[in-house]
Amino acid sequence: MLHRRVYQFLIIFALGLGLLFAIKYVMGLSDYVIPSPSGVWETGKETARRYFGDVGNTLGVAMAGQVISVFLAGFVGIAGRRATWFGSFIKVAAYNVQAYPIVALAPILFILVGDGLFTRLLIAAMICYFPVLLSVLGIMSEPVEDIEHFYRATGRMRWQLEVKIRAFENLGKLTTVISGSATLAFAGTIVAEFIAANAGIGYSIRIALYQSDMGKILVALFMIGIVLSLYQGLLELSGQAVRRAWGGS
Amino acid sequence: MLHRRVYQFLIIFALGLGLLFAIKYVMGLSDYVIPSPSGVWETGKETARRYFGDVGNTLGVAMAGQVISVFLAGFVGIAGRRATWFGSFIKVAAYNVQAYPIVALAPILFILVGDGLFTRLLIAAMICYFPVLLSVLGIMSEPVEDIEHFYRATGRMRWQLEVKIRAFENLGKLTTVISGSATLAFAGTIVAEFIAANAGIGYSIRIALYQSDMGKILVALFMIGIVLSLYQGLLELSGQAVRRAWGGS
Amino acid sequence: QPALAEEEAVYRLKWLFNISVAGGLYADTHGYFSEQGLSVVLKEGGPERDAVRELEMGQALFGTASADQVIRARAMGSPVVVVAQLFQVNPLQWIYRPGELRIDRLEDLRGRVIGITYGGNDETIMRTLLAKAGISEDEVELFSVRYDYTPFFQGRVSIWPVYRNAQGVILEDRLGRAGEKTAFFNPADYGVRFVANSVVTAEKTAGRSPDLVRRFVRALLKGWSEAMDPKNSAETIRTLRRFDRETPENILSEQLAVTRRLVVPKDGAPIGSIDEAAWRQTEQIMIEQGQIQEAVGVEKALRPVF
Amino acid sequence: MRLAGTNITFHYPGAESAVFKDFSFQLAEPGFHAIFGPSGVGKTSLARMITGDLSPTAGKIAREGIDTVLYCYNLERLPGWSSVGRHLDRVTPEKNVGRKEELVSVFGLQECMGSKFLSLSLGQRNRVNLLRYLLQDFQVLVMDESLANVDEKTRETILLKIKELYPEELFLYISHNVVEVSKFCRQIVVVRDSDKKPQGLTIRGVDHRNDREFPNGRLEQVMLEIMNAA
Amino acid sequence: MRLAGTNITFHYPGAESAVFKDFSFQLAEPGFHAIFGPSGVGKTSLARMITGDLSPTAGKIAREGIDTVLYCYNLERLPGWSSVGRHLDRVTPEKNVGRKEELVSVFGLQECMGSKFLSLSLGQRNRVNLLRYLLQDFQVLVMDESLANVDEKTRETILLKIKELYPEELFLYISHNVVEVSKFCRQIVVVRDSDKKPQGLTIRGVDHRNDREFPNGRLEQVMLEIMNAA
Ligand SMILES: Nc1ncnc2c1ncn2[C@@H]1O[C@H](COP(=O)(O)OP(=O)(O)OP(=O)(O)O)[C@@H](O)[C@H]1O
Ligand SMILES: Nc1ncnc2c1ncn2[C@@H]1O[C@H](COP(=O)(O)OP(=O)(O)OP(=O)(O)O)[C@@H](O)[C@H]1O
Ligand SMILES: [Mg+2]
Ligand SMILES: [Mg+2]
Repeated sequence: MLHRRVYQFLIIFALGLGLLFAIKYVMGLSDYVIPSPSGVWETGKETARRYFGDVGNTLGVAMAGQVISVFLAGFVGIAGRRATWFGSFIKVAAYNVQAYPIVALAPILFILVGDGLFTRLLIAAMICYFPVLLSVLGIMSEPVEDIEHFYRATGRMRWQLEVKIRAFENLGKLTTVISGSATLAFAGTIVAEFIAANAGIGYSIRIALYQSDMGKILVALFMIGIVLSLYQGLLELSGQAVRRAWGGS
Repeated sequence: MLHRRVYQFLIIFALGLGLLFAIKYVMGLSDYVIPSPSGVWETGKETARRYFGDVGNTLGVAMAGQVISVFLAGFVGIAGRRATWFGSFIKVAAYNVQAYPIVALAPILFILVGDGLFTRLLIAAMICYFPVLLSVLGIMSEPVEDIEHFYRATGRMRWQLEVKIRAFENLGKLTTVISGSATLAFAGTIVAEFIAANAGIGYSIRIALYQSDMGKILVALFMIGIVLSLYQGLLELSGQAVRRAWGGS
Repeated sequence: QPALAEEEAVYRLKWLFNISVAGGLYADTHGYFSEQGLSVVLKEGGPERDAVRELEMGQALFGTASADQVIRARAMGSPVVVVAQLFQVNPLQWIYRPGELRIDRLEDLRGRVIGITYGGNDETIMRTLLAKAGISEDEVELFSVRYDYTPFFQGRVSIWPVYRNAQGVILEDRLGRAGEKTAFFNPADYGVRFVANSVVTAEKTAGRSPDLVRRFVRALLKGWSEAMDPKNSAETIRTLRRFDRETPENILSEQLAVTRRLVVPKDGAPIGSIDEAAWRQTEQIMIEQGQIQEAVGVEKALRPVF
Repeated sequence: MRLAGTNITFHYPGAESAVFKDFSFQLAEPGFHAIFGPSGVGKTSLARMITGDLSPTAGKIAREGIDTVLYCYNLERLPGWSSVGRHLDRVTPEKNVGRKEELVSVFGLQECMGSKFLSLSLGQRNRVNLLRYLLQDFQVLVMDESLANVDEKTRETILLKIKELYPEELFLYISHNVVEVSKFCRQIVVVRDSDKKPQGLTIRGVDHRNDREFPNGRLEQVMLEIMNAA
Repeated sequence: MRLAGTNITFHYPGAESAVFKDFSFQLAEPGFHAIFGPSGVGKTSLARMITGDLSPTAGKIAREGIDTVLYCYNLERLPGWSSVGRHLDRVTPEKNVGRKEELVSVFGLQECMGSKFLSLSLGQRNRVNLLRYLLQDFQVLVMDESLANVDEKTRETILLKIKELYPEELFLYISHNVVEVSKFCRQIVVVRDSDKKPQGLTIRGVDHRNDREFPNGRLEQVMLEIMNAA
């Protein structure tokens, strides 16, 4: 399954590259607009190692960011699942913070927490948490009557139990969203690096962009794709393992 | 319900502002780091009308982007719901495209589709579609045995029906995610405007950032928050209406 | 009378509508393009925009690009040529608080926290300056600059790169109102003349439609000349206000004054003159800094229209 | 202890006709009682009114000397993450642990304790679910087809055991099995179509117990009465 | 037409003991047959093997002259977006429209046609679900407690009607009601504990029909046989 993901990614990337090169040759564009295959190859040989390291660095932050964001989403989703005033308040807050473009928040963030790893983590988590939150909210606000009735009737219902029941009944959906959100954490970390860091692949992309070096960007995208496909695949496998272990369907 | 959202937003915004001002006075920061309350008020009076118009402009694009992204997510989610080679391929493609930071893709996008409203829409849709996709994938890949059995046993199952059944059974979750994704469409549009447009609140934020005018940014955030709260509230109301009309629980 | 069929041309700017594109806006609003039988669409630029690419893609006919961009594009075989040079002095300079430090000599940079945009041409320029002063990288602290100025505002960074004529004026004003003095560190004062914005077009356009190019450049430079003319100050500011609503009038007028100093050649040469020596130096710096592998013969790309 | 409904009218919002019109019943003593009637007549609805989940459109339900009314039904599920045995352990009050052991064996569920709920047969699910309710504190327990998917022999054993163990509680047993209802129940509230008058009739059943002689002939008589009523 | 299982062994993965050990049965004629046995003995599992949803660990199921085996059970639901009537219209083949009308009335479902499935009572849901299966093409229909929540009178009417309308088809009725099974079924496959030998016994039932005299005394005999077998 893992290797399938990787070669499927290779196919997709090859298709994308092919399209770009086709445009290049059909329109007769210079290497500045779209680098030549050999140019990309050369750039690749030069930068692949470095970029691979950068992506690794980014992956580390993304993973941490994802963990934070899943907890955050769980927390907000659980707090905001009820149709009460407080639930609605939490949701309004969560939604609004999300709507603010990170670039606009960045200055405020810098003032509040400075720059560095923490900001990077925070931005990654902020970008990643919201989609998870939406799913958690959807799942957590729908009762599972057949199971919950007993607990409610006998006065045994606690919020933890309610959350556990609903999570368990929607384990497949939750693991899909959580493992899928890895992608978002990744993208979020890259954005964070782009606007706020001095390390990671986002930072390298920024420099490549400033130098209008499309070849480097393509190499970076390739590295991101490969690493993400692997990480994503691993997450899905562990999602399945969780489902098996918890005895869900 | 709508007005509750709005005043809750006001409370949150006031809290945020209060925090900023507190930091300002505690740390003795000058007006150019964090503007004074009166400065923000002055800026507000000057720019509020204009920014409100900008946010309206952005909202229009965000709405269109959201519609596109919901369709896109539906399409990809339905195509990718099965555990087949093709399903997995679609998913790998969708996940990878998502992982690429928009800033890195932007130059390529500009080459392929030029600038203008279309790029703005495309970026907004790309940012918004993925979280919806994750939910759609989660929901669409889980059979509803009790209902589907009959159709499968009698050879009546078509993919449209399967999709309809699963969507209906998860209507609450879907409407939560879709109405929540408005937020993402909004954020996505702002990002798109930030890097690719010459209209909308994202564009104004960019100018304000460039001028390092925190006051203007705060006013912009305020406008975004108000409009988003309203839009979000309306979407939720219509989500409820859909659920009622379709006879879901 | 309006020409029957005006030729259409897209002009991709380097940045948003602001003081740095004053001449283009002036030419546009005062009908100088129409006078030349042209219908020009000015499009705003930004960091993700690249006029050189758009020339090749056919999405724009003219553009504004920085010298390093042009040289890099030439190095990669892009058929771009320079038809006019807008800034005689590079507006990219560093702001600092003279109360906190003095910069009279390059050596004064030693030990400072200096803001640079990694990958940007301020990095190239600063590294050249440091090399020139014999300051090694571990004798200063380079700070990666982003969208916002907070680190400078908070005093964590003492020298911060800005566009002298645009943000420079705004920051000067803002800090001034808080009672702080500001000064600017200009690399050109130390012999580093890295060329900034120029007007570019595709070789093909220059070769096949020299007349079109001539008319465009004539109109554009007329716009610049009029806009920079002190007697038109009020009119220039009025024009700018239509596009740049965010900047208050007093700031605009200061920006205009600064821009005038950067755009109008000191030696009485016409606005838009190409400073070939500066271009050669720019190319040389880029080679030294490893931005390009070898000389591209930049003079071949310079096609001054006048 | 008294559980009674007086002049109950009930109408589902949006439904055409009323489920209950001027319906009354009264159960004044603890014991094993039944609600009986054809499918769709309103038994579940009545039960939900008794528990308070539904409110009658008109009329009143009186609960005297009754603190807790529990309602259990045959579609309930146990959470899937732990085994049936662990679940029961968690929901059994300390004082009922002994009773739990006893019931598990009477219900024939010893072998299911290690299984997940999902891997039980329908009848096993029914029994597990009823069992956990019996271990709770209640004065009234409504069993809405709680044993519908259990075989007759097991069902009989279970009912007799319940009657033996819970002499002070009031049970409301909903089942479609006439014989069973007639044989085991003390009072049988027969619900009829809402246009019949009176809509409810209460019939005295055989109320068979382990410790009592089974009165011959009486069963057929009760069954006939019920049939006639319905 | 022949439906037979020979020496079936079946073991749920992970389960301790086998549900079936060397179990055989044979049904050689169409008609209304039953699978009977205590709760948890393996009736549903057997049914799922007959439909092919489960595969025996060892042994074989033979289906001769049988194209389509349908399986319906009491927990099925109809999609919630349309009324029961509309759903039935959509899934009824042209040629069976007349039959549909007839069955709706025999099943006592006329009043439910305009309702959503969710607002039906349990027994109404049972009936609606069975009804839609009866309108499909099949040679074998397994009814796994399909009428478990329906009252006896309605159930009887339904069973008699089915037998009248489907003389060529083979039904496998799973129910816990001994009387009913004895009275209406032709052959009754009694499933016993997997350590009994043989695990399966087939008993001939009364096979009562509308058009046949009810043989007095025969019913008690069959019931006794079944009880003894189980
Ligand atoms: N939520 C609802 N909305 C509208 N009508 C309903 C609803 N629930 C039940 N009904 C209708 O009310 C009537 C009584 O339903 P109820 O479930 O109480 O019957 P019941 O006696 O329990 O039947 P069964 O023995 O089949 O379970 C039925 O005709 C049913 O269709
Ligand atoms: N998925 C499963 N995994 C493990 N064991 C199972 C599974 N399904 C059923 N069993 C076990 O297999 C046995 C037979 O189950 P089955 O559902 O066939 O019984 P049944 O005869 O239909 O019972 P009932 O009358 O209660 O429906 C039971 O002991 C049950 O616990
Ligand atoms: Mg009922
Ligand atoms: Mg079963």
